[in-house]
Amino acid sequence: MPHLTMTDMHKAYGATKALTSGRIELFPGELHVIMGANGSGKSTLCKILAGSVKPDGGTITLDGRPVDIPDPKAARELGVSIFYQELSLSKNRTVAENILARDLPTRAGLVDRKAVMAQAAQVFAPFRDVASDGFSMAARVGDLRPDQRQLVEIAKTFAGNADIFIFDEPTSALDRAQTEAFFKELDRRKAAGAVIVFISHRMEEVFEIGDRVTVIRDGETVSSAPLAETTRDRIVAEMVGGDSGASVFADPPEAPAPGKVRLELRGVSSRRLRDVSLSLHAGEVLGLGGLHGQGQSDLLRALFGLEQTTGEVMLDGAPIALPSPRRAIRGGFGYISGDRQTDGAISGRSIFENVVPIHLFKSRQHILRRGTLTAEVDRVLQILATRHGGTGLPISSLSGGNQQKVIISRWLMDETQVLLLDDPTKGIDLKTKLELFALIRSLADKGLAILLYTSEDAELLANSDRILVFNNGRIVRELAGDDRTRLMLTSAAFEAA
Amino acid sequence: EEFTIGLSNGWVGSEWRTQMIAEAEEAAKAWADKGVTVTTQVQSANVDVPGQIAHVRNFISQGVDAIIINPNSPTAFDPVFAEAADAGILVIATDAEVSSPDAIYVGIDQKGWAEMSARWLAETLEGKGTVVAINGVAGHPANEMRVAGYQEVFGEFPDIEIVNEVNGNWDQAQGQQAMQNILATYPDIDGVWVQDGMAAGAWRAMQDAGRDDIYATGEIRKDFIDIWSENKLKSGASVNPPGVMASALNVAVNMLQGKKLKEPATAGVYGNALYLPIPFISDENLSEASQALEGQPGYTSFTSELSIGDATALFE
Amino acid sequence: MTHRSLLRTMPPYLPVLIILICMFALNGLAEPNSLSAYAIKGLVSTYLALMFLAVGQTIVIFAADIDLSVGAILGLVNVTVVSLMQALGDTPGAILLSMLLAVGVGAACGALNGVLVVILRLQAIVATFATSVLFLGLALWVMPVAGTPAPRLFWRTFGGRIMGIPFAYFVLAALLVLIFLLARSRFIQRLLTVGDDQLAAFQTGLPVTSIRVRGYIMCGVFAAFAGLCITGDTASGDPNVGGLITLNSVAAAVLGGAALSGGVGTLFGSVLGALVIGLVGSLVFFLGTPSEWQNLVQGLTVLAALMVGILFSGRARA
Amino acid sequence: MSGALKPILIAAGLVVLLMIAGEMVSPGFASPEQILRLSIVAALLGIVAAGQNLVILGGREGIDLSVGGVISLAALVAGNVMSGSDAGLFPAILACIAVGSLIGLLNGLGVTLLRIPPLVMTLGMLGVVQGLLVVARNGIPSGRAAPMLSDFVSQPQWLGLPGILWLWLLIGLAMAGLLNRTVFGQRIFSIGANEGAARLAGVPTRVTRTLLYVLSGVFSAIAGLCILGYSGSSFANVGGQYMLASIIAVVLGGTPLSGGRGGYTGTMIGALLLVVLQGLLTTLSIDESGRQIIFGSALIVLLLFYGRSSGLRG
Ligand SMILES: Nc1ncnc2c1ncn2[C@@H]1O[C@H](COP(=O)(O)OP(=O)(O)OP(=O)(O)O)[C@@H](O)[C@H]1O
Ligand SMILES: Nc1ncnc2c1ncn2[C@@H]1O[C@H](COP(=O)(O)OP(=O)(O)OP(=O)(O)O)[C@@H](O)[C@H]1O
Ligand SMILES: [Mg+2]
Ligand SMILES: [Mg+2]
Repeated sequence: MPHLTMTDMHKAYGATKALTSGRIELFPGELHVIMGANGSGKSTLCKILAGSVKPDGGTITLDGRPVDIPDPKAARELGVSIFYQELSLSKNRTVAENILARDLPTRAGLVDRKAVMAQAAQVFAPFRDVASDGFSMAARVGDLRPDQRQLVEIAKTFAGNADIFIFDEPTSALDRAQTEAFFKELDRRKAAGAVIVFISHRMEEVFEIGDRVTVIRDGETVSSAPLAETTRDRIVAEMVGGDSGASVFADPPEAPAPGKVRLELRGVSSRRLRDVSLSLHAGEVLGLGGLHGQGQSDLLRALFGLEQTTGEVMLDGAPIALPSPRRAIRGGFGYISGDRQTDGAISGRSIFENVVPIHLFKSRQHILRRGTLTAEVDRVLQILATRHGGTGLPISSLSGGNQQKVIISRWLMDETQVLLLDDPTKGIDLKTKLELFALIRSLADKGLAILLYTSEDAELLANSDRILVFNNGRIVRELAGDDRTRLMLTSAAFEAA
Repeated sequence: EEFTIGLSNGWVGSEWRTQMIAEAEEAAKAWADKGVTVTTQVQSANVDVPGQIAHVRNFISQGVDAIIINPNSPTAFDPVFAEAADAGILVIATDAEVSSPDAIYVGIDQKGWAEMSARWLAETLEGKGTVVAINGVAGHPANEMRVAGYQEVFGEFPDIEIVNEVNGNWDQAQGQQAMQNILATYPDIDGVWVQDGMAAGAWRAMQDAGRDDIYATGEIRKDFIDIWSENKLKSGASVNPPGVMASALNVAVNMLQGKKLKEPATAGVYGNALYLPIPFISDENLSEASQALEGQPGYTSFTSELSIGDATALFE
Repeated sequence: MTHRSLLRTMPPYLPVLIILICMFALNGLAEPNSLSAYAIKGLVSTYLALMFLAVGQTIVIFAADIDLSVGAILGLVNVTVVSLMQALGDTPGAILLSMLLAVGVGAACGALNGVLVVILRLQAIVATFATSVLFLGLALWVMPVAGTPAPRLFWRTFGGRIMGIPFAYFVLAALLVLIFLLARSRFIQRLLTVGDDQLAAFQTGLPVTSIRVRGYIMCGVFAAFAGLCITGDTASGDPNVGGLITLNSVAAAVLGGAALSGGVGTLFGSVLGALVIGLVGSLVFFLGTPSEWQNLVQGLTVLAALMVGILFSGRARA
Repeated sequence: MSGALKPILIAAGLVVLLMIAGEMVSPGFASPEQILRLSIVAALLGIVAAGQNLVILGGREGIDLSVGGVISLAALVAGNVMSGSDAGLFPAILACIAVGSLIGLLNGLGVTLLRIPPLVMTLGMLGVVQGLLVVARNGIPSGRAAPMLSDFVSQPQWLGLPGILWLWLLIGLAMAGLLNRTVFGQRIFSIGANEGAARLAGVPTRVTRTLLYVLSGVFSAIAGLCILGYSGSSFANVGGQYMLASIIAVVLGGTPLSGGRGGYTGTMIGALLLVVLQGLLTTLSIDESGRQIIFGSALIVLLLFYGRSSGLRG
């Protein structure tokens, strides 16, 4: 008998049907993977179970009894603990306070600070060795790196008593070592009889640790099977609902004929960068690799005027200064971050308004010509096959993947010379990723120079012409041609560490 | 002889208060002719009651000889005035009466002030008609004393009916807006009893509406008196002169010199008041008021004060 | 220890403490008597009300809310307690009962704010402004004109001494103990978590609604304490007594290091902030500022102090 | 569009309802002249609220508590410059706008460069401006409004309407144009919705936000000028009552304080609604305590129609 079942769950946000027929059965001691394209309703299903989203209908039964989960507190009392995709941390509180936020230990009615530290440290113990520098139980969460924050959210999920753990994309910012420590802890919990629900867009991880997979498409559960009995291609086929098509994880591309040098860096340093020199050719996709947070994002942000640097940056042979994003945009740089909520979406405003700002800035217009602009907006949205219900609707009505397409479209309205991609596919489904990398390649073919950072090694290998491996703010190795293998990448990343 | 006198003003939102302080400082200087050095220490800021209590305590710390205060509350200063008295400091309130037995009040009788103009209005209307009143801040003691004053007077005239009483918070624009609304809903009123700066606003609303048939009380700033003379308004105004603080200062110096009042200050609701005469401006003496204000800025109020001689005459 | 981490580990109320010490020093230089036992006691008893109010305001600010009705609550409590004492008589028992009832009035006002802002989800700034109008109306209804005296026993006690120590110091000590305990309570910790990121706190499983409502009630209770202090120091009822004090309570909280965006600050800092606001006027006077310039200098000083506080704490957090 | 229209329609409906109620309680309340006069008062508030509206739309807790101080200072300066003569009107307008934009600029720089929260910055600035007023009143005599200015505000001019109502209408159109038809308008909304993302999308966030405060100062100054015309002479603290009223007008008009959403048309109706409500209360013959209780409760009820933030649970 399943420990918990959800049947016929549905939920609509206005006109958006987030979930039409969600169904899942969870057995004790299993690691249950949920897969689905962006916006298919995975998070919605999980949040309903965690009590933070109120379903429009459907039944949940626990050990055969129907249960009602009115709020997260109730879910917790039923033994359900969740890792939120967007995290649920208080950035001004300490790591320890966050981990135990639900139930701070008290003594004589007052919060017992020593006990808070000790208990939190105990919960965090499995990840202590992979949390790396700047981390302590007393650190303010707002001062941590994204991967460290994910670790805190993981520890917070494990804190207290629960026997159903839901992890909604917990590894999207973790490096390999951190992921492994996490998986080890999952194994331990599983062995103790816990149910684990796991969402990830990384196929390898899924096959590495999953027992069972449920696939959701367009808000509907389409299949559920033991992982041993299915294949990667079948899952992809079920997710996209058609043929599986090509794969993002193809072999490295042929090296193109190198164009002229577009961007050249000499001895660029900043708070996290040390003496970075590189040259990027027109038509080239230059990958930035290495462990997480070794300066890759910092380089991209610095080139977009977001960080102070020393050293020389030359564009088409002429030195340029990049004091601000506006200067960078004028200089021909474009920047796309995977962190949509803070860096991308102008939330609450329309799709139209989210596409036009770069164009308006570059064209130095002051009057808004809606008619002409709308046609342009439609054109660029089509290049990426963005699914939307009208450019007047708020961008928040779209799924994560489609929001990202809208944000990318910004840079397609006018000519851009150098595109800076900062983990642009974070939390984006396979199909969309494919479309995106195809677009990136076609942009490169048109002469754009592209700097690509992604947290997934397979993606990096499959889409870069050359790869610069970073360690501690420095470039430690360049991989080109046949060197671009998983083995070389991993060993280069670790060798200096 | 040398005396230090602290002046406390808890509200700077009107020109009347500025003039009050300036005249008091002038009056202090005038004592030099009599061979008395009077130094003033001034604290004048927008403060609430605690803030003004702090004024008094600062003066006590400084060791002044007397404190003259235009108080933000009638009763709230009882404890702190007791502290001042313990320190041997003379406390005089002006403009608004205080309940403290440790202080005396030197200023006009606010109730009498209202009675005077209400009587003018009632008599001008020949004892019959409908009137409205536009008052200051509800709950403020000076306002409530004034309200009691006009209500008492109008009560004496059975044919005068008060149809509405509204509050304009001593704000000229609010007075104007209130009058505007009153004119729309009580088009047949005969008279308006209105206080201070709000009178200028009320008159402006009446002029905008072309209603020159209504009688209304006026105010004492030069701006208004000019309009009054130019347009021959049907108005009368009792005067609360900004010189009250100067008068209080002149009384204070005499008391500091150890003199005794011929008639002790026992008037008023709290039995500690020394009331000053209240001038009245009507058509009869309007030109004199105009002349007195000749050449002054528009916001200057018609004033009067007890001269040093007048004040000294009150003492044995 | 680096410069940045030093800034980060310093107590959040350090800037305001330094400002306060500087102000005391300047005051003492300009007028030595302003540091006399009498003057200090006067300062404390005058600004106890603002300190309580600032603590109440800080509690709601912790949860990223705000309460613009605290001054009106203080006024309502002031007239209520004086009217009650008049009605119930001036025996110690009656006075205590009146005080208790008045605190209940404060709590009820806070509860109304909580219901409107948290449960009915009105925007805090405008909703609490609306309730402040309502509370002022109620205060005027309870006491149409300022002036009813409080019983002698009540204000004599407040203004007097016990074992040679001014009573105001006992109240201050009680306030400090109270905030020491509150700061370590689970309630305040949860309030801070809610203020930090409300959605995250809800998703974590905290009862966000009840925490915020309780914050408003607590604020109302502190406003009532403030009302009692003002009644003790003024010995009378005045419906308009809370005029300027609301915005001062916000300024005191900000000076003390609380962020209006919630989740940051200390109650102790706000107490210091209240003292700074209280001292500014005196300082400006004692430094011999001409009367017509006093307001400007005071305004500039407060603005500068606010900026210094924010720049320091902002730097530390950045 | 219909979503944005709803609060405006509610507010407009409430205005009509209040007028009808007013006419029933005190006949004459809805007479054409009275409507005209209430509109003039609403226009004064509405002009202040235009600046307040912009600052609020720009988000990041945008709010301008210094408007009252700016109004008073502008009225003082303008009255002094024109001192009752039509010839002085034009220089007075310039002087007043200079004063307003200077204070607005300081507010804006404090908020953007020093990152002081707007509530704190503008509250502090209010204290400074009030202090400045005391100093200035001692130094310069306040003057009278030019006759032309007074007529502009209170005498019927074109098509039976006083100039100020035309000015308000013009400001309404200009604001609609600015917000919906210009790039600057887009930028206001985008910094209000997500400043960080807007900056990465090429929006000059600091410049834009600073300009909003400058504009707020300018609108307050213009309102100060008009209020001088309305009351004939400048007096201390003319602007005091506009600080919270302007915020309420914006909120009643359907612009939430969180920014990034809303517009000015609703604010105009919000200003009208507030003025009609206050006017109606004035004409009721009841105690002041009753008026305050009714006013407070009515505001609460009105706020229940809008401005409700969304719940946490989707
Ligand atoms: N709060 C919300 N308001 C409006 N629409 C929403 C909201 N939350 C989710 N949606 C919509 O519901 C749909 C399902 O979203 P959900 O987050 O469950 O997708 P997901 O499968 O988790 O996608 P991803 O892989 O991108 O995280 C999407 O179209 C999304 O835009
Ligand atoms: N929100 C912000 N947070 C931090 N720094 C900012 C912010 N907005 C702007 N800046 C910085 O302030 C400076 C001026 O920014 P602004 O956006 O006004 O650019 P700009 O001067 O208009 O650009 P350009 O000169 O290219 O037109 C730049 O150094 C920019 O990096
Ligand atoms: Mg999701
Ligand atoms: Mg620029």
